[in-house]
Amino acid sequence: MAVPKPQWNDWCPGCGDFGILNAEQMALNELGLNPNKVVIVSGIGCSGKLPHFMRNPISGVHTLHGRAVAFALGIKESNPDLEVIVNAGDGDQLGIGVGHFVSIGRRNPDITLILHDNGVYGLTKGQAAPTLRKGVKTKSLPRPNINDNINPLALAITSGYTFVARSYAYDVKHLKDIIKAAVQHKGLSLIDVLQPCPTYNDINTKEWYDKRIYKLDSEPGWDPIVKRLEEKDEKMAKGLLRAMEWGDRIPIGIFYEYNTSTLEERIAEVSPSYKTMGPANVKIEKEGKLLTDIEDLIKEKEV
Amino acid sequence: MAVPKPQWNDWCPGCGDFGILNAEQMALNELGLNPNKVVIVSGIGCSGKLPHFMRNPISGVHTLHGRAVAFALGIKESNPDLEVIVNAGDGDQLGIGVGHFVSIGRRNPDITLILHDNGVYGLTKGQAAPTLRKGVKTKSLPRPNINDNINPLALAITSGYTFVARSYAYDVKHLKDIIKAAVQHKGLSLIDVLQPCPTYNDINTKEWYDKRIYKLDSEPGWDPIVKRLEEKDEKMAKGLLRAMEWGDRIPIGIFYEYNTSTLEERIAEVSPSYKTMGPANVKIEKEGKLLTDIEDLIKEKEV
Amino acid sequence: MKISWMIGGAQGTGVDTSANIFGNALAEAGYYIYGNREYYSNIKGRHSYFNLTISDKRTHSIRQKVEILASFDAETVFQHFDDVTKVIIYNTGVKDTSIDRVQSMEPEVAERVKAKLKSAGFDTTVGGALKYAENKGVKTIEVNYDEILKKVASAMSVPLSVAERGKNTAAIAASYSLLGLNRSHLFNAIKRTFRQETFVKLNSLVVEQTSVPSMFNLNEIPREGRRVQLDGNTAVAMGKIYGGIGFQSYYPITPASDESFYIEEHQEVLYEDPETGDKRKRTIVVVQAEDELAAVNMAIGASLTGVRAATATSGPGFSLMAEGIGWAGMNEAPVVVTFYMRGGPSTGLPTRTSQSDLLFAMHAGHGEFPRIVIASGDHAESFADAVLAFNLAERYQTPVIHLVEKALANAYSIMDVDELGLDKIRAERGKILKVDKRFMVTDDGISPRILLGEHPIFYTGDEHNEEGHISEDVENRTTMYAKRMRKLETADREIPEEERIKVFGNPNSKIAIITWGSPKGSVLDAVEDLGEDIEVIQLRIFSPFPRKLIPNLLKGKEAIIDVEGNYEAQAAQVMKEYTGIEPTHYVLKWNGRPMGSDEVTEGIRRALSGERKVVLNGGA
Amino acid sequence: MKISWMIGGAQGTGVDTSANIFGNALAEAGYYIYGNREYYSNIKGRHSYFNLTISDKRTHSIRQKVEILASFDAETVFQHFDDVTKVIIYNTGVKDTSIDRVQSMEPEVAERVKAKLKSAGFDTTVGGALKYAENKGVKTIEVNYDEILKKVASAMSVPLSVAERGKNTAAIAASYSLLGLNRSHLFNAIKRTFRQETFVKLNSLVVEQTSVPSMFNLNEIPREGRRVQLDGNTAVAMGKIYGGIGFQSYYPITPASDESFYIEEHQEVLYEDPETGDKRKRTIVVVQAEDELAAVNMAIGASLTGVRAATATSGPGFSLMAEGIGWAGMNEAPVVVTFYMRGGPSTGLPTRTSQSDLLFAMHAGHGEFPRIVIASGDHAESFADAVLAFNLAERYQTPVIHLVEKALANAYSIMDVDELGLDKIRAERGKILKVDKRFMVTDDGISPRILLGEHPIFYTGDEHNEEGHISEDVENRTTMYAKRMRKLETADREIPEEERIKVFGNPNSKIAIITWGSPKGSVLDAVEDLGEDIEVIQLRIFSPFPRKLIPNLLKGKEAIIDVEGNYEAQAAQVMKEYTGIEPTHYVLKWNGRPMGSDEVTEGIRRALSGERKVVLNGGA
Ligand SMILES: Cc1ncc(C[n+]2csc(CCOP(=O)(O)OP(=O)(O)O)c2C)c(N)n1
Ligand SMILES: Cc1ncc(C[n+]2csc(CCOP(=O)(O)OP(=O)(O)O)c2C)c(N)n1
Ligand code: SF4
Ligand code: SF4
Ligand SMILES: [Mg+2]
Ligand SMILES: [Mg+2]
Repeated sequence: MAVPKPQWNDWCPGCGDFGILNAEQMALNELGLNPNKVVIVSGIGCSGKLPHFMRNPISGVHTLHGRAVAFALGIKESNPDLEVIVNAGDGDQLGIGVGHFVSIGRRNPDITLILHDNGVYGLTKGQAAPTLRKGVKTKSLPRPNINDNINPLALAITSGYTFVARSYAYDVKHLKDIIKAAVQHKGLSLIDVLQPCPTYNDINTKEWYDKRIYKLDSEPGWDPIVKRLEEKDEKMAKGLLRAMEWGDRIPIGIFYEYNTSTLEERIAEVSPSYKTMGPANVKIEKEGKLLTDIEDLIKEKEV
Repeated sequence: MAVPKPQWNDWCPGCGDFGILNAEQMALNELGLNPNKVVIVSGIGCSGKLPHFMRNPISGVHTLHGRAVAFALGIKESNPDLEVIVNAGDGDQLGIGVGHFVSIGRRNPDITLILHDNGVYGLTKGQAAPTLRKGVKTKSLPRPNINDNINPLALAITSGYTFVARSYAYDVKHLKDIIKAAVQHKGLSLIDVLQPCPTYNDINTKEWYDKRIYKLDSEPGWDPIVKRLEEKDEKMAKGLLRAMEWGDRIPIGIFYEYNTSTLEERIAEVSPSYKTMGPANVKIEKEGKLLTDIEDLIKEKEV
Repeated sequence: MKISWMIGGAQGTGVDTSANIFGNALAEAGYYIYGNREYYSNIKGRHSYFNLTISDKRTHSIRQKVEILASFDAETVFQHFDDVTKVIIYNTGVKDTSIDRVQSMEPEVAERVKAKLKSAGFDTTVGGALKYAENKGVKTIEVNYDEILKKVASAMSVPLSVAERGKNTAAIAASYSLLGLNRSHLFNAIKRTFRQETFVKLNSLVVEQTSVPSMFNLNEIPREGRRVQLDGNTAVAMGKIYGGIGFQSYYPITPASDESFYIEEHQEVLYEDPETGDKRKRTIVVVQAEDELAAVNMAIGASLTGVRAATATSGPGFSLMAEGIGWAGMNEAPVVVTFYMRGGPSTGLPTRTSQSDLLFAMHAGHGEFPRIVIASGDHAESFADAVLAFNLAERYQTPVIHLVEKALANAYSIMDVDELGLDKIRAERGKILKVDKRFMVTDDGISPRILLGEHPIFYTGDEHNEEGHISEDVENRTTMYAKRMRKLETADREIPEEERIKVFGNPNSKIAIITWGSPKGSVLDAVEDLGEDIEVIQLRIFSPFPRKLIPNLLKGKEAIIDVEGNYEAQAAQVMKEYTGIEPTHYVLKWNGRPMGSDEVTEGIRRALSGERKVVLNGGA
Repeated sequence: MKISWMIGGAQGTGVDTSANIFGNALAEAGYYIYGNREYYSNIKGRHSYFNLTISDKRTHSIRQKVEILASFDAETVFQHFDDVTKVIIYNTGVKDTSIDRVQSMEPEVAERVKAKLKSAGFDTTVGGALKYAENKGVKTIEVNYDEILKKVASAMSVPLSVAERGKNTAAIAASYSLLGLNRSHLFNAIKRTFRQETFVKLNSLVVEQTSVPSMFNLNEIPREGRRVQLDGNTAVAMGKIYGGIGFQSYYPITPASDESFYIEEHQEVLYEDPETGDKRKRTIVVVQAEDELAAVNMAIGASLTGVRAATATSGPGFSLMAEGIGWAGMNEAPVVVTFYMRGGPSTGLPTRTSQSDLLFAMHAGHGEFPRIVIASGDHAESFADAVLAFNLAERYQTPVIHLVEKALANAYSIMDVDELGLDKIRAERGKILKVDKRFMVTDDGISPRILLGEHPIFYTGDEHNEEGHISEDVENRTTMYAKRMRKLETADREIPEEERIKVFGNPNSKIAIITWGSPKGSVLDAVEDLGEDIEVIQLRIFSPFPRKLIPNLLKGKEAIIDVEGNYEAQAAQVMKEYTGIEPTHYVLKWNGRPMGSDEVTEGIRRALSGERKVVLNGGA
């Protein structure tokens, strides 16, 4: 069977999304995952087209605006052998999809969420995204933004994500390494990728970021990993405080990491057959004959 | 014109909602608000019925599951003279409605949100609400909850609420005072009310809470109010850390307070006529003749 | 032989359980039962009741008028005294209770009852209502519940408050005595119901202490074969499990969520290994989603991995699923949405029935794509249709909406296991093939399905080419769009029209009734009671609509009576749209209560004597 | 006199602006214009084009075949060369470009073009395509854009990259010369368009540098009265503002959001004080919501305060509004939802047109409630219907869905200001009264409306009594439900059926065309071109449907041709449901492009010569 060719990439020249695409391709290659088992789920926006542009032979599920994580969860829990990565826009995931963003935090599935944080609704021509700060007036806004912004990292930490990081679209190597770490993390990972949108965001540009960004792992003593349950609150608080840093200095790197049971493990705990006889592992019929035996269920209802 | 009588109250005997109802009535009475100008907006759930049970002659808008704050915002910005209070369930506001919960945090309208935090979906017979902790098995769950919980206070602080407090349904006086403070606060207030549900939540009962709850304002040195912009991050972090406290000791009181421009003020800043000639203040026609003058708009399009 | 029985009491006091025990006992005694549960959108305190038809033959409906009313509180008497034809069992302790003291009664209802009693010259107490009934020839039987429970409390040395939980049991024990049947079945039913020994004992003691003289002299009926007691939620859940479901997502909502709880409780099911033939367990993943948008999209995601995936909801949740259903339509993802209809619009009457969502179900979601819509008419169909829904979803790679009403979800039938037709039900999984092009254009519109995880593949809600990449080309658009729509035409060709409807009665009759969903049972029972020569056509698959068969069947009829549970006569609208045929008469009901067969009998009579539109309003 | 002109180029290079300047100049010269914009769901790089009809009379449609194609890139030539009848203007610099180098072209399109050129014996370069056209008698005109821009750059001492922005202007300047009109209008249009003096100068210089010989010899036409250039988004926005809107919420979506931006930019509008007659400013609140669920519910909340409130969206957003619309139906809240139809299902073709959401709009939301559905057929109607929508929403206290297509939203008309009929438009606010009972049962179903803030009042999405408190009583249910539904019957009685449709042409003709929305313009222009005696019926209000008038109008027709932009012939389905009448022929199109009047002409011809279903596929 031939593998579908990638689609022609129609992002604007200079878009930060190219950096994300490259880093993601490199990360997947370096991780050596079986391409049949990699599924990239995306929302709607410029960012949402990413799977169609991937040159690696993976599968892509380009879903609905804001709903990518719901699709991703259905895919992952039905077939936990799949490596599921979500690419979502900031409007997509923190505007219309912020409910799912918060809710999936309670579940800790083994999914990686890559957020294209460009401060704008790119594909609908540059309205303010929830990540845009108050008072900022980007090109296509009639007046400065009157709303405060969502801090994706703080929201993720508060919502229960177990790996919370930030990277930068033009630092492809850093981003690639963070993606690899996030994919390898067992549990729900967020990567907030600072992604310049040269077409609509004339404030948070490459030049603007380049002089502000610094790396957390070059900060002496920075250790975001929870090693004992007792230090969880403290590490969360540290991660949160650091996540609030924005202005002359903008940190990238890992803000918080905590290893705990994943949703898949929690399901297997209550239903042990999940491990070997999960939904995607069973053939439900043989030549038209259904193979599930409901005799016990009928007995329960027998009168 | 006669005022509609309240409806017969059909909450279960002993329900914490009675405490919220009483405290809310008392607070409104003590604040001496004009009843014509008070609108209680609610979602769907046991909690959602509250406006129908109010003995004060206010208006009630019993909306859709999860959507109360959206209705509330439309009401408030159309007619800022109204005092708008939202009563929402924890499933309502932090399950299906959590997207709106987070999003309204960016806007800071002068609205008070009272959260009925009972850990369960009451009206649909006791499923786990997003506030229920992992591992907890309340009466009607087939097995212990496999999801982590949302911390309403932490989520509110992270989302930009400018008054964040917690109270307890059976401490009617404390709750009443907190409601008064929240209503008087200019901006968006959250009150997370610990509300025992004797019918479905047999874990977080009155007895359970009674021995754990303590008041923040009796803690020496506790001062949640941001007085200068520079102390904002620090006060937020303190509020967050305190919000994480749960177990043998559970704090109630004000966790965070910050006075900044409200949405209504922000609108008036960009559109000064809003103050006196806002939507609900104008009569748009006279004997069928429309009074808006679009001559300027036509001129712009003239060719 | 048919007897209708009703028990009422405040929500949360066990009315439900006792009606189940009662039916269970009667089933053991050889009777068939159809029972319907009514309750407010309330947890404790509002009036709830259960209405049962007891029959020596399989029966499919309740009646509005009941022979026996078993009550223990005042409100039950006030709500139902005028609907009883033979016996009212009541509690000594409430005889003097005035209606003004029954706060849980809605003011409009209380006012109406008061007016009725006053105008008939009775006082507005329970006693007055009983006199009113007696006046009409109804026998009233007093039971001293308080005394019985006191005795039981002291015999078991438990506080009275604990013994009080046996109140319902006293009511069913009295009813059982009245029927004249051997109590052993009742004791057995109690044993089957309660897990804790104390409660078995307590309730058995209550039965022993309660006695009224027999009036109906029923006999035990010899039984053949196995029987089950199935409510609609359970029937669908069991059907889904049997049909091989792997993933179910839901957000709690009445009256849908009990289906999901059932699946969750039976998350590990037995399964026959196709290779070895061994029995082993398999896991069904059940996710309580954060909302219905997530629920439907999770299920669609799951379906892409090749798993049979479904969700269940009712009106408000379905409204939120419209966008997801459209994605499934565009991406040819087989997903099943079980749609439990309740009273709308909006929150409406959340715990009451309706058939008001047919048109919405047929058109939900923007844009054009094949929507398959099935409506079950009884509990056995609910079971089988759950499998059919999966089969059609996979054969035509499109969302299937399975309509069930609250009136089936919260009603139960006692039926023979054979009626489920387990051996006849087959799985059809459609084209699952390995080819290059997931969306290959084919004559029948059906493309080969490739599963996520087997091979790289693309999905997108945008218009796409055969490979699943976005395409805005005009040629591709016209072709792919038509390809998708052609699947409905293929389904229309392949699914025999005879299987999309059911026809009962004499095809040569001059009168036909068109109906669908739960009213089917009431109509069939009504036609039997009427004894008239009437053909009944039950519509089961609305999309693709049986547009050729219906005109044939209706040709030459003098009267076509449409019976359905909504205001707009929605099924009739659909029929008119597809066939141009309009009913001559309508029997409609939209008050949230199921149609009683007696009401329908009356409705048909009125229609046949010339009323163009009969509006039913039975129930409390 | 009509000339069709097209300009194309990569998205983001200013095609849009130049088409506006061109139209603007022509308008000053006395011409009417109808122009349509096509673009990919893409920000930069994909092919976009603008198609204009230039006419001495008011005109309402584009044609697929154009007399003049103004191009500067290679893709424009490849996409459109076969649709040109007279002249192609092209860029010297791209003549040798091979189609294989045009990556932005979708592979399926490129393949088709290549096959066409090859089979005609031409090579697959721009030059080959031009030869192909020349072979068919098309004149090709070479313009050396690069040289022109170099000259301008040096004259203005700006870098070439800045001068490059004038490429489009060269294309329109060439076109303008070709038409033979006085360039002063073009200079004026440039002045009106650019705010910065440099750009005015730059573009004027480009015009001066570009010259081709006149071919069409157009003359200036004397103008009377004022004219405006209105696209659909602006027309609706202006209509809403004129109609007194106080609150608009939206979530960004193509092609709806430009309406909201317009209102936001004009958030403070002039207003005549009803007491003093003074002019002062008033504020319209515009909220960019977090999603469409919030958007619709915010608007409904606003409407409860007595404010005219609306939202605007397209398919995906509308799918998310179904639940909110039901709440408005249940609570009798007047809210207007402007629904811009684009290609579905799902994300579909987000920037292309469709008429595929009619049935969904008519049935959106679970449960039964009166839904009023209006569909505008042109830009002037879009303006007036925005007010009508508010009037009907308030008169009948129910949600009104106003359908507009992408083909109107992103198209513009040049029309006389008089056509807007400002003086004829009146406000009707319905019953706003002070009484005790918000939901009082009345004969016409319309209750007195009390505004939040005036008096304590209750709303709930649950079934409620006259006071707005929850009620589950059967009598109340039957009554309140019927009361709400009666409003649609009242509307059906009160709104003259003649106002729900528009009829054009000879009523005694044997042929009738049924159409709605933007195809109306194409049909009218086609009928004129055909010169045949055909009656055209435009459906404007679908709910309540003009069920009595339509059969009268269609009586005795020999042919009824349904022309609409979807696969299922949705308007015809609705007509059949309400009247039993079915069209005899269909002319349908679902490829996402608007109907060209020439295509429709051909479609009607084919229909009349016996094709039952003609599928149009014009456009690129
Ligand atoms: C339900 C729904 N509402 C609105 C849209 C329109 N829409 C398409 S892309 C987009 C925003 C994209 O912004 P973002 O998520 O930040 O992605 P970006 O383009 O910036 O990568 C919107 C609102 C939609 N597709 N679906
Ligand atoms: C869209 C939608 N989905 C589901 C429901 C069903 N529903 C009614 S109340 C409720 C949950 C109530 O829980 P919560 O918000 O915690 O309120 P409580 O009853 O505990 O006060 C649900 C899920 C609904 N009404 N609407
Ligand atoms: S609009 Fe912005 S985000 Fe979208 S492709 Fe262009 S540069 Fe990238
Ligand atoms: S179910 Fe719980 S929350 Fe609801 S009324 Fe009863 S006690 Fe209160
Ligand atoms: Mg973005
Ligand atoms: Mg709750």
